[in-house]
Amino acid sequence: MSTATHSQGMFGLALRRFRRHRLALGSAAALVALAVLAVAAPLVEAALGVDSSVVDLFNRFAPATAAHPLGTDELGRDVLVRLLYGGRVSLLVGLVTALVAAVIGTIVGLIAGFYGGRVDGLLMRFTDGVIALPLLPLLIVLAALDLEKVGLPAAFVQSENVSLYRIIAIVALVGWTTVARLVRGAALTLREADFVLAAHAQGAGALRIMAVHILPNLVSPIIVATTLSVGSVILLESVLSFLGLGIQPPIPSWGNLLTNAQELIWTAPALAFYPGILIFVTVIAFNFLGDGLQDALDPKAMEGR
Amino acid sequence: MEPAPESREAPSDAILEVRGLEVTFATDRGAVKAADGVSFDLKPGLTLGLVGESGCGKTVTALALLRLVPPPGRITGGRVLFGGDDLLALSERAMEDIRGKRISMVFQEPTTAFNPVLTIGDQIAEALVIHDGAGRAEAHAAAVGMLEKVGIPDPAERAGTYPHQMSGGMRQRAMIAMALICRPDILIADEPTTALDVTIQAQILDLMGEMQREFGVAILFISHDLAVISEMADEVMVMYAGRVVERAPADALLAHPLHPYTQGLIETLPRHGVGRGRLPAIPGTVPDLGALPDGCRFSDRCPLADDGCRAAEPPLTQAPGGRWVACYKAAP
Amino acid sequence: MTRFLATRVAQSVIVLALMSFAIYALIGLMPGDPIDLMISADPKMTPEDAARLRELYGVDKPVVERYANWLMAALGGDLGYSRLYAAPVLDVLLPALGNTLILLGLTLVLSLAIGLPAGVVAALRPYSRTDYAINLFAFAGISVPAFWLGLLLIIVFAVILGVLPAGGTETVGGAGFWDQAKYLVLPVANLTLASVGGHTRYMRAAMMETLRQDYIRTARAKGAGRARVVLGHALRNAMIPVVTIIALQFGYLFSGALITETIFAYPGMGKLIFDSIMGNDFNLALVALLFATLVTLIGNLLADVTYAWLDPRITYR
Amino acid sequence: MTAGPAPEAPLLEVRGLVKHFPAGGGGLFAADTGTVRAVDGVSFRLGRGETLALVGESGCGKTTLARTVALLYAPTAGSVRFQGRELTGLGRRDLKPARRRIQMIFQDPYSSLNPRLPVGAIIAEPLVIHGLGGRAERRDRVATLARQVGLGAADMDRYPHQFSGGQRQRIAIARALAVEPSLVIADEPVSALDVSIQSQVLNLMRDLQAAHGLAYLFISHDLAVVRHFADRVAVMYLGRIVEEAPADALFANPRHPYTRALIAAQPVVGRGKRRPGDVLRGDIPSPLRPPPGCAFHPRCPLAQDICRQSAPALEAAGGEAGHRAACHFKDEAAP
Amino acid sequence: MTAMVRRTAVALLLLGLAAAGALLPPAAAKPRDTLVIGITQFPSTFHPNIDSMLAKTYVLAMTRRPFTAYDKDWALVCMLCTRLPTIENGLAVPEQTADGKPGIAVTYTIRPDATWGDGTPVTTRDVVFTWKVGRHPKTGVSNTEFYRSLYAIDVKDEKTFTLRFDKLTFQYNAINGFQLLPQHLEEARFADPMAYKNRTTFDTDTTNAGLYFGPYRITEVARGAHVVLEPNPTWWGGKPYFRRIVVRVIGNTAALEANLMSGAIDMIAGELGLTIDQAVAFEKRNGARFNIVYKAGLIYEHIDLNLDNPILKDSRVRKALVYALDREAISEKLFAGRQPVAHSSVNPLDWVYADDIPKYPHDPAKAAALLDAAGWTATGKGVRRNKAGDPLTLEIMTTAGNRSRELVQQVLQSQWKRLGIDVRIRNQPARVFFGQTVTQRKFSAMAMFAWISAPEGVPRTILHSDHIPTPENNYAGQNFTGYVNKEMDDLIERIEVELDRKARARLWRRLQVIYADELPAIPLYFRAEPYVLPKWLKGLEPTGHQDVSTLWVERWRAE
Repeated sequence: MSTATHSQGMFGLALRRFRRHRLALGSAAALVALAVLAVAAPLVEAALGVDSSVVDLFNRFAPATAAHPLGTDELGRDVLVRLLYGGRVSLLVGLVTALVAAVIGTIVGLIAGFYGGRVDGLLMRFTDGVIALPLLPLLIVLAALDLEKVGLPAAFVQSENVSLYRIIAIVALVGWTTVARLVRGAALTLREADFVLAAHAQGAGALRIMAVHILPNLVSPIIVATTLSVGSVILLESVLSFLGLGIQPPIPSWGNLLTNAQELIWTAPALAFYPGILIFVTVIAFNFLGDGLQDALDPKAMEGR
Repeated sequence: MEPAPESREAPSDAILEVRGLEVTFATDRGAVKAADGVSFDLKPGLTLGLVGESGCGKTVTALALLRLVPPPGRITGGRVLFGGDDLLALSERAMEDIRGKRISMVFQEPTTAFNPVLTIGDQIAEALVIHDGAGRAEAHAAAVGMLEKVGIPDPAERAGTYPHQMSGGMRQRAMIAMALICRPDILIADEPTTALDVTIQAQILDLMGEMQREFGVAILFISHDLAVISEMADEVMVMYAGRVVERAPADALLAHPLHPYTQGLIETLPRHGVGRGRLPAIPGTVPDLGALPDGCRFSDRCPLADDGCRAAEPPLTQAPGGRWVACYKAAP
Repeated sequence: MTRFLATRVAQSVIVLALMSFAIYALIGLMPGDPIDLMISADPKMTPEDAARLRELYGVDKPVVERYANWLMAALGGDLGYSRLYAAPVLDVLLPALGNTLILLGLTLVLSLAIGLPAGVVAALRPYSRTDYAINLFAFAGISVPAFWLGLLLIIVFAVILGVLPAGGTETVGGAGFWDQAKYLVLPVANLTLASVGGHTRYMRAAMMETLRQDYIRTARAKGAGRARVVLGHALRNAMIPVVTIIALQFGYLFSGALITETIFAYPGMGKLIFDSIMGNDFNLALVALLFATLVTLIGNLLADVTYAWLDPRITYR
Repeated sequence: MTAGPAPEAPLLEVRGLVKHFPAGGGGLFAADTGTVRAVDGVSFRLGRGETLALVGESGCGKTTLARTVALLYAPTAGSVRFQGRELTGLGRRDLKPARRRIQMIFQDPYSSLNPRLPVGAIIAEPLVIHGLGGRAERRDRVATLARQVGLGAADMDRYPHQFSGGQRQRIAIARALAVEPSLVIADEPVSALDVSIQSQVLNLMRDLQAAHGLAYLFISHDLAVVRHFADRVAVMYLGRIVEEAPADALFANPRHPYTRALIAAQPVVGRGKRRPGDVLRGDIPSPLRPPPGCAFHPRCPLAQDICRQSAPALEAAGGEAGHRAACHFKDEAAP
Repeated sequence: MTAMVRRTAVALLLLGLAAAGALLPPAAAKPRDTLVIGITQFPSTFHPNIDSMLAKTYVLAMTRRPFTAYDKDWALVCMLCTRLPTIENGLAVPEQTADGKPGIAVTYTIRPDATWGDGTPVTTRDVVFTWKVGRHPKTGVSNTEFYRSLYAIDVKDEKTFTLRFDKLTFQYNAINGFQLLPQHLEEARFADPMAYKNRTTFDTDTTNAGLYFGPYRITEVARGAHVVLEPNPTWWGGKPYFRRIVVRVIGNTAALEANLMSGAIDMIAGELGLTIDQAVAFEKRNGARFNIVYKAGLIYEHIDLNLDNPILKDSRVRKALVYALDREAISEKLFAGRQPVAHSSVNPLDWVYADDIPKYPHDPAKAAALLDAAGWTATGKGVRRNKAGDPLTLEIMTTAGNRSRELVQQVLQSQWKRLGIDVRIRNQPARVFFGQTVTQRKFSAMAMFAWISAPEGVPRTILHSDHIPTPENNYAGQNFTGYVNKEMDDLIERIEVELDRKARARLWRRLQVIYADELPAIPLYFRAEPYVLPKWLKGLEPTGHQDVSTLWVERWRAE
C-alpha cells in the first residue's frame, strides 16, 4: 500500500531540473569561484607577495607581470587583488541587501496576504506607493541624508564603513517591494488552501499558520526573487558609485573601481574593463542562476506528470 | 509488442479508423507511453464512449487524433485514417484544415477553454472565418444561429458577451455551438460535463444527443464516469494505463464485462440495491506509467492474476458479439 | 469608468501630498543649506550676509513651517523659484520634462517594438537556439552597467567612428529635426539596450504561460494556424501581465534616464533632479521629484486603462 | 470537559444558521456591491455515530455550511450547539476543546496537505496544536493512526507529493482522527478520487466510524455515493435545506421537485442509452440575488403564483418519521 | 569563459589604441569662425552680483568688464576705467570718515566709448544704481561687505565718479568685483527689492542686448546645456575674431574628453575642465593634436588640521606629518610636475612670496624622530602608540567624488602608514563637506581642500583668531583649524593697512615664516589649471588667478 510514487524528494527533483539548466549551472559555478576568490583575497595577496593597500608611485599603470597578473592601477597597486577585495564588498553588499530586502518584503507580504482585507489594502497601497517612487532620484536624496540628524550615534556615522551600511539600508528600504508583492500574492492563494483551513479548524494561531504552513511554501519564489535581486543590487551600487554616492574609497567595490577608472578609460582602458566585466558577469550570472532556480523550483513543474 | 488487430476489422462504414496509436512522453525518468497501441473506429451518427481513470490515456488519445498532444509528448506510432488520409502523415497546414472543420472538439473546462478576451460570438464565428473564408457579418449571423440551436436564450445579445459573463452550463452550450458550427463529421468530447452540476449535466447530455441526431456527427465521448458513458455511448472502450483493455457494444459491456478491470469498475460503483455496508473495491492504486508491472499492467491489482499474466502482456483479442478484450482470464 | 478615474485621481493626489511632505522632510534631513554652499564659494561672505540670505531664501525657519508655506503657495499656483537656475521652478522643469519624455517615449516605443516580438519569438520555441540567443541578449542588456555601456557607445560611435554626437540635444545653430534626431540616437540606444531585456523576458514568460492555457488548445482545435493562435488569441492575453510590469517599470525608467542624461549631457529631468539635490535647490528638487512621481502615477493609470481595454473581465466601477 | 451533556441531546444541533458574505470590493475606496446569502436559515440535528449527508449543486451553500459548523466562519446569525454547548460567540481559546472534537476532511487531497511537511508531521499536527502527548507519545500515536488508515511506518518521512490521491486522502483522514473527534465533517471527500479508489476510501471511512463511533457530516453532490453512505440526507438549494429524510425514504419517495429533478438527472449505469426526458431547465440563480418566494420557483415545473410570493417552510412530508420538505406542493403526487 | 574575457579585453584595448592614434581629424574644411568651449558646470544665474560661481564668471567675462582686474602678470589694470587711480597719481585721496576712521576717496572715469549693447551709454547712473542694489539687504547679493564699506559715491558727471570707502587698505583701488548693472533695464525691476533676484533681466531675459557691453553678448541660452555668444556691436575694443562662441556644459569629464575627441567641442576651459591628472594622461596620448597649457595659480591645495585635536595640538606631530610626505613625488608622478609643491599659502608667483621660510622636504627619519619625541613610539611594524597605549590614528576627509583628491589622499595614507601613522579616510559629498563639516569644524583631524584667492590676498578670515567659526558667532569665519596666534592677528591687521610695498613685503615674509613654522595646515601644492586647446587657437593666456582668461577673449583667434 505504501508505494511512494516518486522515489526521490522534492529537493532531488529540483536539483535534477536545475542541473539540466546548463547556463544556470555554469553561473552558479562562476559565482562560487568568484566568491571563493573574493573571500580568499588576503591569501591571493600573500601568495603574490603584494600589499594592495600600499601605494607605489613608481610603478603606476604597470603591465601584467608575475607579481601583478593584471598589472597595477593609477597608484601602483595590484589590480587583481584590488578587484578581489572589491568583489568581496560588492558581493557582500549584494547578498546582504538582497537578504534584508527579502526579509522585509516577506514580512510585509506575509502579513498583507495572510490577513487580507483592510490590512492588505493598506499595505499594498503603501507598496504601490514605494514602487511608484522614482527610485534613483530618491536614493540620491537618501544617500545625501545627514545620518546624525536622523538620530544615529556620531560614532557610527563617522565610521569608515558607514557608506557600506548606508547603501545596504537604502537599497533594502526600497528594494523589498518585489518580494512583498510576490509573497502577498502567493499568501493570498495559500491562505485559501485546504491545508491552511485544516490548521485553522484545529485552532492553530496566526503565527503558527504563517510559520509552518504558509512561509515554507513561499521559499522557492523568495529564493528566486532574492537571487535575481542580488544582481540588481550590485548594479545599483555601481550606479550610485557613478553618481558619487556609493561606497566610498578607500573601501574598494567594483562600482567605485569602475567609476574611478572611467576617467582613465583613455589611459588605461583595462582598469575600467575589469570591474565592468566583473559586474556584468556577476549580474548576468545571478540572473541566469535565478532563472534556472525558477525553472527548477517551479511548483507547476514540480507536480509533474 | 503485439501487432495491432487491424487486419480482421475494417468495417466500411467507419469514418475514422485509429490503428495502433502510440503517444510517448519524455519525462525526467525516461520515455513513458501514455497511449500504447490504441485502435478503434468511429461511425457516423454513433457514439463511442471512452472510459478510464485519470492518467489512463483518454485525453492524450483524443488530442492525438487532432495532433494536439502537448510537448513533451509526441505521437510515436500508429495511423489515424480519415477520408482516405492518414492524419498523422499530413502536413501541419493540411491538418489545420481538418481541425474544427472536419473534426472538432469539446473540452472539459468551459471556463478555461474560452479565450477570456474575445466575445463568445467571435470565438464561435472564428472557425467559419478560418475554414469557409466567411465574412465577419456572415460568420457572426451563423454564430448567433448556432447559439440559438444549442438553446441559449437571447442569442444575438449573448454573442456579444464575454465568457466570464456566462454560467458554466451556458459556456458549455456555447462550446458545443463552436464545435459544431462547421458541421464536422466527428466530435471529440473530452469529459464535457465533468465540471458541471448534475442538473446542468443532464441538459448538456441531452443537447449532445439532439445535436448528434441533427448533424449525424460521430462522437468520441470521453469520461471517467461510467454512468455518463452508459447513458451516452453506443459502444464503450475501456482504457487502463495507456492501453485499451476492453471494447464492446455498450449494453453488452455493462451487462457482462469481460475484463476484470471493467468488472471492478462496475462493481465498485455505489448502486441502488447494493445496500449500505462495504463496497467491493479494486485494491491498490492507479499505476504510474513510469513504473508498470511486468506482463499485464493490471496484474498487480487483479484478483485473477497468475504467473502467466505477469509474464507477458495480453493482446486485445476478439470475443464473441463484436467484443474485444485484453485478458488471459477473460470470462467467456 | 468615470468613477474609477475619479477614485484614482483622488488616490494620486493623496500619494502626491504624502510624497511632497516626505520629500520635504527628507530634504530637511540633508546637511547644509543653499547658503552654506554660497559661503564655500565666496570666502568673503560675512555671517551677517549669511543670516540675511538665509532669511531671504526662507531657510531659517523649521521644516514644517517651510513646508506649510510652500504648500500654501503651491496651492495658489506658485511652485516657487529655483535657486540654481534663477527662474520659476516650472520654467526650468517643463523643458527638462519635455526632453525626458521624448527620451523615455522613444525608448519605450523602441524597446517594446524590439522586446515584445523578441519575447514572443523566444516563447514560441522555448529552449531552442533562437530562444537561448534572445535570452542571452536580454540578460546581457539587464546586466550591463548602464553608464559603462553609455561610455562605450560614446567611444565607439562618437569618437572612433565619429558618426554620432557624443552628447547634448542639438548642434548649436544647426537646428532642425534631423539634427536633433541625431543627438537622440545614442541616449535612446543606451536606455533601450538597458530596458529591452526586461521587456523580452516578461513577454517571453507571459507568452509561454499563455500558450499553456486551455483556450490556446481550443483555438488550435478550431484549426487556427500558428499566426492566428499567437496574434489573435495569445498576444492580447499575454499582454495583460506585461502591461502591468511595464507600468511598474516606469519609475525605473526615470532612474535609467538619470544615468543616461548624465553621460550624454542631455538636459532632462533626471539630471535636473540630481543637480538640484546636489546643489541644495530645495524647491526644484521637491517639485521635480513630485513630477517624476506624477509621471509614474499617470503611467500606472494608463496601464490600468490599457489593462481594462485588454481584459474584459476587469470592470472599473 | 464540563458537565456532561444530557443523554438525549444530539451531538450537534444547528438552528437557524445564517452566513452572509459581503460581495466584491472591500478595498480602500470600493463599495460593497451586495451580500452573498450563502447559508440562509438552516436547522438540523446530528446524533452520535450518525451520518448526515448534505447534497446539492455548486453554490447551494453546503460547503459554507460545513465550514461554519467546523468553526472556520463565524455565523451571521443562528445557533450551533455541540454536545449541548453553544459554540457561537465563543473566543478562540474557548473554542479549542470543541475544535478537538470536530475535525474536517477536504475534497482535494492535493491542497489539503501542506506539501512542505513530512506526512508524520502532518498527522501529528493536531496533537501539537492541542498540546497532546510528548514527543514519543505522538510518534506512537502517529504510527498507530497510519496503520489504521493503511499506511506504513516508512511513509511518515515522505512528503505528500510522493503519494497518490487516494493515499493522500488516507493521510488526511489519519490527521482528522488524531485527536479522537466525535464529529468529522467530510467535504466531498471522494469526488476528486478515481472511481476505483473512491470505494476504498468510503470503506475506510465506514470502518473507522464503526471503530470510533464517529458521526459524519458528509457533503457531496453525488447522489449515488450519498445513497450508499448516509443515514439521513438533507438536500440544499440556494442556502436552504429543501428536503430532509432518511436516505431510503428520500430516494424512494422524494417530496420536493428539486430532489426529484436531482435524482432524475443522475446518470445510472445500465439504464440504457439516454432518452431526452424531463430535464430541469435553466441555471442555478446567483445567491447574490435569490428569487423571491420559493427560491426554486423559476426552474420548478410545479410553480404557481404562491411559490413566487411566499417561501415554503420545511415541514413534515411523505408520512415517514423525520421526512421534511419545503414545498407548497410537497404532498401532491409526483408528476 | 576566460578566453572570452581575454578576447574582449584585447578588443577593448584595441579600441582605446584606435581612439588614441588613428582618430579622424575634425572637419577642417569649414572656416573657423566658431569656437566651442567645453566646461563642466552651468551658471545658476547670469546676474553678475547674485551668487558667485565660476561658470557664470567665465561666461560673463566675455560679455562685460569689471573696472579693474589683475592681468596675466598679476598686475592690477584698468578695464572699464580710463586710468587706474592711485595715491601717487592723485586720483586716490586718503581721508577721514565722518566718525574719524581712516578712509579713502578714489576717482574713476568710465571709458567714454563704453555702451550697453542696446546703445545706451554706460554712465555713472549705472554706478550709483549698482551700489544701491548692492547695499540693499533684501536683494540677495551675497557679499555686501564691499558695498557697506563704500559709504558714498560722488558723481562728477556722466562718466566720472568718486568712491568713498570707510577703510584704507593697500588694495584701495582694486574694485574687481564691482560689476555694473544696467540701470535703464534693471531699475524698474528693482522696485520690489524682495522679488528682485527672481525678476532681474539677467535671468528673465538673458539674451537682452542691453545687459552686456563686452566684446560678446549672449544670444542663446539652453539651460543646463549651452550658451551661445555673438559679437556685441557696441564693443569699444578690438574686433573679436570668432563670429560665435558656444559654451557647452558637459558635467562628466570622461564625456567631456570624448566630446573633444569627436570634435563636438574645440577646447576645454582650464578654469572648469579636466583634472590635472586627466590632462596629463590626455597630453600623453593627444599632445600632438592639442596644446595643453598648464597654469599653476592661486588655488592652494592643503590639509586643514584641526588644532583642537589632542594629537595635532603638538606641533612636532604636525611637522612629522609633513616630513613623512613625499610631496615632490606626488607632484612628479601624479601630476607630471605641473603642480608645484606649496610651502605656505602664498604662491611663488605672487610678489610678496618669500623663499627663505622653513620647508619640509621628504625626510622619514626626521619624521620618526619627531614622533618619538612627541611620545608616539613605534611598536614593530604596526601603528605608533603613546604611553597611554592610544594609537596614532587620525581621520582625513575631503570631497567625495573628486578623483584627484581621492587619489592623493590614498597616497598620503600610504606614506603615513609607513611611519606608523594610521590615517582613516572618510569622505563626503561636497555639499556636506563644505556645507557643514568644514564650515562648522566638524572634522576630527584633517580636512583636505583648496583655498582660492586673489593676488596678494590677505588671509584674514583664514588665520585671524577672530574668525574661528563657533556656534556663538553663527559659524562665521574660515579659520577652520582653530589657529590662534597673537602675532599673526597683528600681522594681518598691519598688512591690510600698510600702503608701502616694501614695508608690506617684510610683514608678508614674517607671516609666511610663522605659517610654515606653526603649520596650522599641511601645504600640498598649488593646483594647476589645464587648458586643452586646439593647435590653431592663439591668444588665450591663462592668468592663474580669479580673473578668468575670457576677460581677454577678444584677443583669441584661429590660425
